[in-house]
This record gives sequence, structure tokens and C-alpha cells, in this order.
Amino acid sequence: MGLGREKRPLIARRAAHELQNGMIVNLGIGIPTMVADFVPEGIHVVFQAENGILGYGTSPREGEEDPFVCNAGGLPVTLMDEASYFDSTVAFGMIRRGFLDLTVLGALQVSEKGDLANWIVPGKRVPGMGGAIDLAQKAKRVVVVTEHVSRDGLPKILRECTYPLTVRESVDLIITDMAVIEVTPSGLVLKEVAREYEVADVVRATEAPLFIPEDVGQF
Amino acid sequence: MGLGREKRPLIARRAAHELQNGMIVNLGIGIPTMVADFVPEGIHVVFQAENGILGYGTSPREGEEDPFVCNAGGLPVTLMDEASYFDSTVAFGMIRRGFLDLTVLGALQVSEKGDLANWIVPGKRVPGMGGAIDLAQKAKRVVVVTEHVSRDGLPKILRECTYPLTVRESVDLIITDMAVIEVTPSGLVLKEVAREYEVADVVRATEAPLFIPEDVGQF
Amino acid sequence: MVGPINVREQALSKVATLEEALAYINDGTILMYGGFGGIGSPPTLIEGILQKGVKDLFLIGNDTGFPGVGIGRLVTAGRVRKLVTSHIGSNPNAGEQMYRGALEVEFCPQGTLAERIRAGGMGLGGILTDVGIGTVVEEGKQKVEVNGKEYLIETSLTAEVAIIHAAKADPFGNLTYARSGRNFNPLVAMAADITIVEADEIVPLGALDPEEIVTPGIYVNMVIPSQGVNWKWAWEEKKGR
Amino acid sequence: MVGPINVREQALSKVATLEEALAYINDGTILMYGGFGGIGSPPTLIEGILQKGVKDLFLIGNDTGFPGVGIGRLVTAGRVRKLVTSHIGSNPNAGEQMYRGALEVEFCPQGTLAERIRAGGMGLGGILTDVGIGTVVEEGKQKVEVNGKEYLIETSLTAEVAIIHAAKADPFGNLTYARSGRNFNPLVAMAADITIVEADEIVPLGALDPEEIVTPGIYVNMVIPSQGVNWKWAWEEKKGR
Repeated sequence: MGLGREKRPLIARRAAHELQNGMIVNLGIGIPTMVADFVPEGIHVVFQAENGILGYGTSPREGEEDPFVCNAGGLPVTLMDEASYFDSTVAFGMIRRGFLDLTVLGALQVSEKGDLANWIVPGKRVPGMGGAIDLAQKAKRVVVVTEHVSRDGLPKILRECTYPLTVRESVDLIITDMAVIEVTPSGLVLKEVAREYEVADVVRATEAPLFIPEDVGQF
Repeated sequence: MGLGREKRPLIARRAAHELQNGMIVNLGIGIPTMVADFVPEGIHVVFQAENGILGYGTSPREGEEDPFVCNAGGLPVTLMDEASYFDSTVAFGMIRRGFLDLTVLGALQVSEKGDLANWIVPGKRVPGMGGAIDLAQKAKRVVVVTEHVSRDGLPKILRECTYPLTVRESVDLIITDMAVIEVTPSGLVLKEVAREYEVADVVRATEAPLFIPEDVGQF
Repeated sequence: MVGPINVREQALSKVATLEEALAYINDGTILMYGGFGGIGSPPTLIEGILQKGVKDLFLIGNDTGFPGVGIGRLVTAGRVRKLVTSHIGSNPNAGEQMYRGALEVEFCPQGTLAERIRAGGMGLGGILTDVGIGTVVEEGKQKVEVNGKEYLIETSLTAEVAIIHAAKADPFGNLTYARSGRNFNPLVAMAADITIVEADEIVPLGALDPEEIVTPGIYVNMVIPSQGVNWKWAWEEKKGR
Repeated sequence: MVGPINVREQALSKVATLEEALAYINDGTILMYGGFGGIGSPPTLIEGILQKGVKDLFLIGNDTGFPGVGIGRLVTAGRVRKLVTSHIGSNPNAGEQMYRGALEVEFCPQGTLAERIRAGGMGLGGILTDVGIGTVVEEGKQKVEVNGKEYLIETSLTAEVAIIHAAKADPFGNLTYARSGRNFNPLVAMAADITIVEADEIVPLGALDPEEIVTPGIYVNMVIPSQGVNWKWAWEEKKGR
């Protein structure tokens, strides 16, 4: 079933609506990175990156990239007036101490309890945890952005993660190409469904049980 | 018996002869501080201070002091071309990692085994250890500079320290207004006697036994 | 364009008055302070604390300055009940109060103190060091063996409020320091719930080179203008100036 | 005046050639490297290591760059036997070699890795953190309780040699970095027996403001001139430049 390339900005744009004025925000690699390009007008967000930048902005225009002004994924960014550089211990000190209001992370699997697995596919692929453990465990709010199902069409939102965990019970919100799902103490709550899908499509593509309120929104 | 004011520079000047070209050196508060003003000609020493300076030089001329360019004792210093500022964790990282070739420290008591006590006179006076524990334990070479006897005329170079220790078995050389004494695995060895004194004077003013070689020098 | 600019300025402006800052410092507050022998301790905030009449402070910092210099002024005035520090030798009032039982002092080797404060700021539980093993420093502390070597566990320190003296601050709270006035300031700035900065100069957002910033603004809650050092340094007094 | 000046220059000059630097990097060397996704990894030293034919390296650093970028070039060329890192996802060659058994990888959460390297540089035995508790990260690690809270003991890391990419260096080895090229460089620079710096610009002693220096020269053993980045960044390749 695979995720159409064009859906990645859709997910990022929806995730950007979780941003609030004055927030300190860290974006993971992949779809999360794109969120910086969709900050809603009228709010100001301070983006932080693990390599040691606080206060970066959108992607630069083509031809204006500086390879030495990059985010944690190695992609060039622009700087805001409040920007500072520091080494990676300070970057993670900010994270560990709880200064991050929000982090947006990718996922291999998410469980209905908010467990996150995103650093290893046993026997197959080992990206490594990078800063995901630190971020997922310490940010005040953890938003996961991911394709709703894997490339093989398997559900990624599960009762229990089968891959080794990045963090336990820490995800607050899941945003996919199909739906926006909130993790609550009593389970997953379907908040919004993408324009192209019906509630039934989302339920079918989700292994974990979903609570469906009456007022499911659209995005 | 008390230490004449004019003897403090004498001790500092003698201690400065322990400096070697290219050494990284930390000076304690008091007499040790004065060593920076007596660096022998023809050698270059890099002085480090716990408040976060590497590469300071002599005292500034009167009127040219900058209160914000100070050593660990709060006294103004001048800067060498290689100077850098950093916070106190970095200052002590240098010390703890063993980058200090030499430290010159004051003492309340020193034992024949090279134990040093210099942070508390129980029931009387508690300067606190400052950076002395870190320095005495970690510098490659520890030189103690002190009046030979206390203000009350009591010996300060003892078989055993009676005050709480700053560090065990770490002092390499003791320089006083009366003598230069080396701490060796087999005890204290008298190396030099100050011009104003005889060997017998030094022995009388020292509680710990002194080994007296045939070639005791003069300073 | 007025809308977004206001939003941004509002989100980033931490410039405040001395009175607003002092609201956070009250009797019994756990207060960390920058400075080393008074250099880098914030004069205007210390004066404000004195004027406000705050007492029973629990201080955490490198030393107690000199009797009339830096944090030493609060000690001299009897406003401090407890102290975690490395050194009180330059302020005889601290020792006198300690022996009389008016001031409780916990001593810590200087490098270990710096690391404990940093660890607090970094969200760590503590650090492992061998400094002080074999001395009274190890009393009451947990020990662990790592790779066959023994270490003390030195626990992290945090505070309710930190007071800082910066050279320059922008409205977001990005800071630079004045030469050796840096010392404990960047450490203390990270380790408190509320970090209050007194700056010699408050510059516009964007005026600081991102590379020269020592303390990123994320750590700072308030920036107030400094009225400058209002004490004589010990070496000035000795020289009779 | 010639005498003293020569003495001083001799005592402070660490400028060397690539060949002199490479003498310290041999088969099996434990090598730390600066850089984050290749940015801040020293291109000239990496090229030199490749040309010299060094193999069986034991690397410690943040990530494995990209296949043709940064330290990734050494991994791609099969020169690495062991690796302590946080992330290999951007270099598929690392994962492939790992699964085939040619490359041994120890993973560490990124912030913990940064602190472990810093702890090595600072002469500490390690740090206490709760990051990774409840995950595979805690396997085989000592735990301690501090103030009723459980922490992992994460031990310090040091290396035989560290390679650094600096923006500016003076002959004493005082360093500044290029913007986000700072990342792990100042940490790695402190944590090795021999620290070798490749600098974009070597400036005279005294040309750097003591306040702008990020790594004090005490940590640096050798400074060599950089020949500049000799790879295409991943984002340049994607855009077909």
C-alpha cells in the first residue's frame, strides 16, 4: 500500500497544528523534519536540534544552503534571530532537563499504551536510537508521525509493540496519513480522519482497538 | 616566630625554580599566587586557574587591573597570547584528567609521607577545601609552599598530620622560608637550606625526621 | 506584519524589572549564584535581596566572596541559613557564623561542586569521581566500582532560583559573560527552576553572534539591567583606593 | 629578545603535517571523531586514513555519516571493526556489515553518548541518568538509587586518538568551530590521549579572542591545515548538484 510521497507533507502540515506560540520543539528525522516548513502564521516556535542549534527556521531557498547550518538529519536550515550554537551535551541537557515542550518523532510501531519502537527491526534493519530515547522519554509532549501501515501493509499501531522499545508509555498523539489518534489512559481515541478515508478504513488498518467518539474531525 | 612579610616572595621565588618550559601550572591562593611574578627568564609557562583561565601571566601594573581578569584568589592578572576563558567545570576537567604538570599549594600541615592538610583547623578555622583536593590529588607534581612553623611556633612538617587531610601521599616537594625538602618513599630529604639558617635550625623546627645528605644546597 | 512581529517579541521577551525578579526570592529560597570570589556575582540582584530584607536563604555556590564583596554581603548581613560551597576562607564572617551555629555549611571539593551543579542543569542524577576518596569528603556517600576502580557518587544539585551576572543579554536570554566572570555562571544558569540574569548590556534580538553565546536563552527566565558593581574589590581596598 | 620568543613559540606550537598526524592512527587504533551526520567530521584526516590503508579501527562517535560522507567513508571502505555510536541509519553499509558480522556495534542513546565522552574528557568515571531505563539500554548496566530515584550508571569513554574539524586554530591549539559543525567536536577533543585537529584556518597566536575559544589549546596535540570538504552532502546529491 505504501505511503505516497505527497502524503508526507500532509502529515507534517497536520503535525504543525500541534505547535503553540513560544514552544520549544524538537523534530526527528524524516517526516518530522518537514514540520519546520509548516509553522502556522501568527505563532513563533523555537526549534531545537540535537547537533546543537536552538532557534532554527524553515529550509533555506535553493542555492542559499550552508552545509554547516544543519538540523540533526544533516539538512540545511535557516536561523532565527534568537539562534545559538552549542555542543551536543548541552543539546541533550535541554532535552533531559525537560525544556522541550514538544517533540515530533517517527515510528516503526506504536502501542495503544503509548509505547514507541523506532530504532531497530530485529534481524533486518538497525538505524539506532539516535536521540529518540532521550526525546521520547523527556519531552513534555510526544507526537508520533508515521505512515499508518508499513510498506508491507502491516499495521504499525498495535496492542503491543513487537520490536524493542524506544520508550514506554510516552506517546501522546499519533498523526498518520489516515488519522489523528490520541493516546489516553483508557486507550486510543480517534480524533480526526484524513479526507480520503472513512472511519472504517482507519479501524481496519489499526491493530489496536480505537475508541470512536461521535465528533471525529477531518483533516 | 611568625613569617616576615618579606619572606613570602623569597619562598615564591624559590618555588618558581620548579617551573619548566611548556609546563601547565596551577597556583593556589596566598604565597603560591606570587609564583607567577617570578617565572625565570627563558622559559614559558602556561598558568591555569580554577575560575576558568588558561594562559595568564604576571600581575598587571597598578592602574591597569581589570577586575574581570582575575586568578582563583580574586587578584587581577594579565593575559598571554594563548589565553582562553571557560567555565569552572572545564577548569577542573583539565585538573581531574591530569593535564596539570605542577601545582603549588599552601599548607596547614604536611606529613613525612606527603599527606597534606590545608582546609580546616578543627574548632578554629575552616577556609574550606576549594580546589585543593582536586589539585593535590590530580596534578603530576605537587609542591607545597608554607612558613616552616605555624604562627604559634609549632612545627607544620610532621610525622602525621593532626588536621583532616586534603589528600594522602601526594606532596612531592616542600618549600619553606627555611628549607627545601623532598618527599621520598623512604621519608623527607633535606635538599636546600635558606641562607639565614643552619641545618640544625631546620631539624629543630621540623617534627618529622629529616634525611640530611652530604650535599645540602643553599637558597 | 505587525501581528507576527508582536507574537514573536512576546514569545521571546524576558526583559523585566528588579522588582519583578525579586518576587521570586523570598525567605528560605534555595538560591544558586554565579561568581568566584565575587567576580561574576550579580551586584544589583544582591543589593535588591539585601534591601528586600530576605532571610534564611539556602545558598549554593562556589564561595562566600569577601565580607563586602559579592554574595559575601548576604552572608555578612546574616541572611543565610545554609550553604553548599567549596570555600569560605575569604569571608571570615561565614566561618564565625558557622562556629556559632548560625550558618550550616556543607563543603564540597570545587571541581566536584561545579560538576554537581552542571549535572543538575543537565538533568543527570550525578557523576562518578575519585576526587576526595580517602578523605572526609567520602563520608556518607555511596561508592561504586567501575572497571575495577572505585568512585564516589556525587549527586546533582538544583535550586529554586539562580542569579547570574552576564556581560550581554538579548531579550530571549542568550548570554555572554565578562572574561573570567564566566566561572560558575553558565553552570548555575542551567540548574534552577527560575534563572534571573542581571546584564551589563541588554542588546536587541539578533545582535549576538550565535557562536559567541555561552548560555542559550532557553535557560533564562528573566533579564534585568545591571546597575554595575557597587563594592570595592579586596585588592582595591588593600591598595587604599 | 630572540631567545625568549623562540622558547615561547617552541612551547606553544603544535602545527604539524598530515603525515605526522597519521603516524598516530594505525590498525586497531581506538579513534574518536567529531561530526554529526558528517558535518564537523575532518575531511582531510579521513582521506589520509583511507589513503594510508589503516584498518580494524575501533571508532567512537555520534553516527556513521552517509556512505560517502564523513566517517561513513571509513565504514564504507570496510576499515572499521568496532563502533560505539548512537545511530547508523543514514549509512546502510554500516547495517549491512553489522548483520554480516564484519562490524561490531554498541548502541547508546545520543545524549548519553555525548555525556559519556565528556565524562571521559573530564576525568570522571561516568554519569547517572534515567534515560533508557525500562528499555534494552539498561541491559548489563549497574543501577543506583539516589534520593529515591533509580539511575543507570553510564561509564565514561576515552580513546587513543581523537580527530577534530575546527574552523580556526592557533598554534597552541585553541579552537573555534564552524556553526553547527561544533556538535561532538569539543567533547571528543577532550577525551583522547592524542587530539589531532584539522583546521580550516590556522591563525597566529593571539588572533583569537579568549572569549570565543571553545576548546582551549591544552587539549590539542597537533594542528594540521584542512584541504576542505571533499564529499558531496546527501542533500546536494538528492538535488543532483
